[in-house]
Amino acid sequence: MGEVRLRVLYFAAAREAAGVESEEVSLEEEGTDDRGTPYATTEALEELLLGRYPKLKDIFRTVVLAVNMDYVDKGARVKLAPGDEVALIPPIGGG
Amino acid sequence: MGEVRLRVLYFAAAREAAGVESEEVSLEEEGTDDRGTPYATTEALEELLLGRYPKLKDIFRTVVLAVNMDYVDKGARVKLAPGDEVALIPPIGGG
Amino acid sequence: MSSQVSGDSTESVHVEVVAEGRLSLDRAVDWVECPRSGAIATFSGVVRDNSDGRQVDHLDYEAYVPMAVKVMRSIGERIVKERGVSKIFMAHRVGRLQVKEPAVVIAVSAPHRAEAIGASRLAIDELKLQVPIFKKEVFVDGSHWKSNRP
Amino acid sequence: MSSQVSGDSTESVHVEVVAEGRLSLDRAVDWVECPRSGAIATFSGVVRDNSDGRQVDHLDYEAYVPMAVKVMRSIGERIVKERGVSKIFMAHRVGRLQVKEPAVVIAVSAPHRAEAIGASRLAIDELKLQVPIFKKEVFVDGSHWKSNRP
Repeated sequence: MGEVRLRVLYFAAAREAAGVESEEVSLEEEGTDDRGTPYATTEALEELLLGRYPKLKDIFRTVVLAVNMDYVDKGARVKLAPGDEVALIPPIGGG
Repeated sequence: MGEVRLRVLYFAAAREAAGVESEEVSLEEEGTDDRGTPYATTEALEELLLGRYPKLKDIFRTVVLAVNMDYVDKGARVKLAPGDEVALIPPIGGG
Repeated sequence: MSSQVSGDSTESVHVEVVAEGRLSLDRAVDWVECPRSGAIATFSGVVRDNSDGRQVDHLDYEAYVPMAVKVMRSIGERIVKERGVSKIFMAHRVGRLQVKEPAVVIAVSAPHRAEAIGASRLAIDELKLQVPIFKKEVFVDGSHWKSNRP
Repeated sequence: MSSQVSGDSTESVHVEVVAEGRLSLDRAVDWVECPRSGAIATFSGVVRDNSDGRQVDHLDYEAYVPMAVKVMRSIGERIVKERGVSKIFMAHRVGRLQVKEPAVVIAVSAPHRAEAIGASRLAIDELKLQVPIFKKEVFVDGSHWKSNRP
């Protein structure tokens, strides 16, 4: 089976819960798209991160993902390709 | 009969029509109020000014009076006491 | 206040009619700033280079100054009292103004943005309706008094 | 742009995330000024000395900077396209801010006041809803991340 390597960024409360700012993460390929590129999913990524960083659980309900700087609807299952950048975005407080 | 002396101010288009910036105007007393002070009326004042400055007629429809810095509703008949300040206010254009 | 400025100032309302010099937005903002107000909204009315398609050379503003100050102050006081605003600053220029020069500057501070922005809109709307200030638009080919009312 | 500023600029939209120094309202207004726009509205979000009754010592802002710039720019572009606005400038500070320092400055120019003021309100509302910037309120006795959503 192939591997999907991703870059994961942690902000604010997510960084404090995970204790890390950014890291490379590798997920198992769940299939390949029509151009043969392997993909994984945000669902698998969430499972991995929650397992790896238990403290994330407390705040995960309020964390939204952004894939390549586009928000992903909470709970939506989105495909992830090698090299994608996924950010964990806690509640925002700008302005 | 008594006399009611007023100070009349002309602004913008009213000044240009009347050709004067401010002047003392004297009106005939139309009566005295309960404290015995003689009064005239805005109606009499308008008649006097329209007679004196024919060019005012063209713009008078759009001119509003202010007595002692309080607007008078267009066409309202208001008493004027000696020493009152009456301003001719053409359409305003501030801001 | 310098001879060029007629105005009035209370703890939360400052108004002025200024005969010369460029109105300062910074000064307006500094005046309304207060630690408990997190939102500051401002509005500037700036001389445009055209009006109804005609090319403007400059504007001449004139005011019934003491009444203008009086009305501006009553607008400010009502806004502070009724709109949850902390402080309001209103300044209007009279005399000759060139294109791009500010004719009016309004600043409002409030604890939250809705009150600050809403009040700045109300302040400029009321000013244009009530304050005895007169605007002569001078074009390259003539001039006329311009009313706020269509 | 200096190393302290990440941003993006088109002819009518300028956005920036600034790591250091005080945001300048004058700079924002100068940027949006244009001869055919007679109305300039601004909004500044300033650090308050209290939040929900607790005394604030300072704020720490953090941002997913490239995405913040991207989202601010798309907000600006939509406002120019849909709201009859001539130009819009949006700047947000990150890093440590003291009380009374501006965290965000927005300026909008338009031919008329309704569009300018309306757009400044829309811009700050959208920014607070969408832009990935995070606010940590540091009190004299503790701190917490503060969300815009109640």
